[in-house]
Amino acid sequence: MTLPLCPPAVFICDPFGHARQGLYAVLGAFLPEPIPTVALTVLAIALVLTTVAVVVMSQVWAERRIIAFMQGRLGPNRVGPAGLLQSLADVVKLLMKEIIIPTQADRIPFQLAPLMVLVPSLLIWVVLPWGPGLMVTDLNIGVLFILATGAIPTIGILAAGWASGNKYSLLGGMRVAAQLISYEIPMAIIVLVPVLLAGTMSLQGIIDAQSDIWFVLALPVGPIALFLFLVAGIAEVNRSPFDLAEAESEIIGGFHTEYSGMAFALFFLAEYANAFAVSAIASTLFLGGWLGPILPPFVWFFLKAYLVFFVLIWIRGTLPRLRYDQFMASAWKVALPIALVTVGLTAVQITLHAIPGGAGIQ
Amino acid sequence: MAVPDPSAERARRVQPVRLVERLGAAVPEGIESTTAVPKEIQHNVVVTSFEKLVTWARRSSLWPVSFGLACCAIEMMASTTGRFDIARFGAEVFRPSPRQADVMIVAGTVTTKMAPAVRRIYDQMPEPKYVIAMGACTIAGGPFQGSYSTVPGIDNFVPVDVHIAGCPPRPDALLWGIMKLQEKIEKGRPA
Amino acid sequence: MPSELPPLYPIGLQHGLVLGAALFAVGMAGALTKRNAIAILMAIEVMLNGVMVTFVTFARHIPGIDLGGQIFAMFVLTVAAAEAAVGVAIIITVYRLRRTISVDQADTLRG
Amino acid sequence: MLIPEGALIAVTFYVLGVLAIAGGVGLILARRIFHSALFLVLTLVSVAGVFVILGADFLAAVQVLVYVGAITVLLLFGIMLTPQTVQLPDIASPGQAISGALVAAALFVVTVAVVATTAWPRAAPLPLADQPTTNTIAFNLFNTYVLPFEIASILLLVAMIGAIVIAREE
Repeated sequence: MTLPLCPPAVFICDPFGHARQGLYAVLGAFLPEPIPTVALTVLAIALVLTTVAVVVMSQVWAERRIIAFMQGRLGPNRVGPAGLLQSLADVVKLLMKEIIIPTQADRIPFQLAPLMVLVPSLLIWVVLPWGPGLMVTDLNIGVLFILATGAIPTIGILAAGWASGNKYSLLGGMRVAAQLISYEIPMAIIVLVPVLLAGTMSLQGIIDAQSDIWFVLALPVGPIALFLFLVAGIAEVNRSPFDLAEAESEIIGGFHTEYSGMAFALFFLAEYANAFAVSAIASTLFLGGWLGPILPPFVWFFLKAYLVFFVLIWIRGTLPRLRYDQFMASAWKVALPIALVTVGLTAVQITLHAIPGGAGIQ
Repeated sequence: MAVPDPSAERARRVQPVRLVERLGAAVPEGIESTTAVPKEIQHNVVVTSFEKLVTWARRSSLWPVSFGLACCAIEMMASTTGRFDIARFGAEVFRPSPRQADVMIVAGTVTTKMAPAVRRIYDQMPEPKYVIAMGACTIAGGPFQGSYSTVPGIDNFVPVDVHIAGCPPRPDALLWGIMKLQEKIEKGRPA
Repeated sequence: MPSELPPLYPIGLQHGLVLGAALFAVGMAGALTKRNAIAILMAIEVMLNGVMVTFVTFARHIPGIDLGGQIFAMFVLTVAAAEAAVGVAIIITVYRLRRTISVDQADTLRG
Repeated sequence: MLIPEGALIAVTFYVLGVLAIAGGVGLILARRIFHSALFLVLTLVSVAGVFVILGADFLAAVQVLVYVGAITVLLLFGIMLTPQTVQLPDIASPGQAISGALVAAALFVVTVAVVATTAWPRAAPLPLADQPTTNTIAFNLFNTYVLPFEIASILLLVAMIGAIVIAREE
């Protein structure tokens, strides 16, 4: 990088950090110690939650507009300028709609399931680094934390499918569980590539290790790993072309068939929050995260994440849905062996010090 | 109606009577009803603006159920394509499950055999829900009126908000119907 | 007793061990009283969790250099995974043959 | 500090412990097998929280990943593939239930007695600061414990093949 980084001393380069310091100084002046820290943590959580809501609405809008563009249409453009308020209208409408609980439903799991899906997908946001030191918490097992929290929604989805008392929901729930388990394995293996290259599982550490070269350029494993991560990621978040769990023409929406109103909106929110999380994790693990010249780090973070999300939209607008057997076969017979070989190759390259930018093991 | 229509009689027999009674009361559902607000606070600004927000959201986000019965459905599908683009109104989200839909576009001839299914889909939708009757067959039986197997209009078993004439109506007519429905929601239903 | 505990770490060794024992006992009660074979498998998972809590407590309070307790907990996890896989396979086979997974009715070998 | 950190940690530990045991009890008492599975999830997640408090962060993440993400889902698949047309009361006959509960309670009492009476070595616990355990675990797993590790992998392989062979329909 020849261009200079955004100096953190300038306000616009690190507005959150400066705001945090300022608030801490103000609050710390007249309050005893634990209160300012707790208050600032609560504020950070509120900020992240608001960001999730805004990001999800922007994603839905962008997806509808971009898909429309790819299909030679206009997309939503009547509600607000260029249809920007369309997502807001959808959310408010869903909030005010009736929530139906079918008589066949198992009530408590039925009502618990949307939360079991949403909460882990919000938890992932805890470790996403927006900038240097700019995250709710920097876990030293960040990557593993993401994989672990990503495994919990499976239970929620199965609960939703089972508790609805509807055969399509049950089929959708089982499909999604099989799908998530199958693609979690190549995903868990392929994230080992950046972990091996950086020598740490902390997301911040992985970004620091990319200051010389982004891991996607660590030839030859980088591009393969990124591609495989995106494939597994799309499967993990149930997006086209791997949206068999919600295949509308086959099982009318799968596990959320019986959900209406806000309960459905929670699933919807979780799905898009997960899609953005996958984009952000891909950009963090392979595209240098918030690293970038001139612009402030958090701008780079969102820029890259939205860029990856654009690729997801692009794939959705291009590819047809896979058949179920093709889908499972590609997980076990293609993705898993490639992932294993890629990780092995990375390890060999690192021990031979033959990889550009690799940290290496002593 | 001077001449009793046998098919209408049959259609009435398929309807679940209890539910029709509930609808027959024609109570305005949900937030848009101002009658629920006590007189003293009817001019409360917050309530009014919230109500406006909800009304605006409802008219701006009409998700149809994806189901079609006959040839009108082809025109309904065409309304999602580039030339007409129902997505401009935010209504391209055809939900496969009636639980998540707002508006039922009944597109095509409703036979007596199909009528209970249509009614069932309507019952499965959560409030507030709207119905658009698309095409002559749906409105009044169309060319099949008086036939032994056709329902002479879906008003017999579901309350219709907007009728769209035509055989079949062009996709732009469906868009017109959606705009009419939006007007109706804005003015408050039942108008 | 509390005065002997280091100030940074309030939970004593015994607390963790009692929790482990309680989990093991609850799981054992479940395994002895349930009839559904899958419920019995679940109860056994609870027992294994009690064992894991015990191991991790030891790893915390009797620190060797190698965190052996945690590594043993990982082996317990491995065994649990293997046990669940084989157990569910057996249960599904039994169900296919006898249309029930109640352990009271799967008694062909009883004399 | 307004509230001492130690007290917070202790309270969290007790809450998580109670939740874990409550999940186990709920597993036994639930009428539907699916509810039992959800209670099992509660237990497993609470135990993961206990692991975090006991300084085993890596193990906690692995616990959630393997137990919640894989084993429970496997059990749920088992539940869904074996639909019970007749819903039996799931608890065994009263005699067996009472004697089972008594045996478990006796075991618990004996264990607690042993825990209380044993003179445990008083080694100073590690400081609470978050030391990454991952490196230590990885290093020892592939040095001291390499033989158990290999045996565990063979066990997994055998279990996998065995499960496929058993569950396969001819």
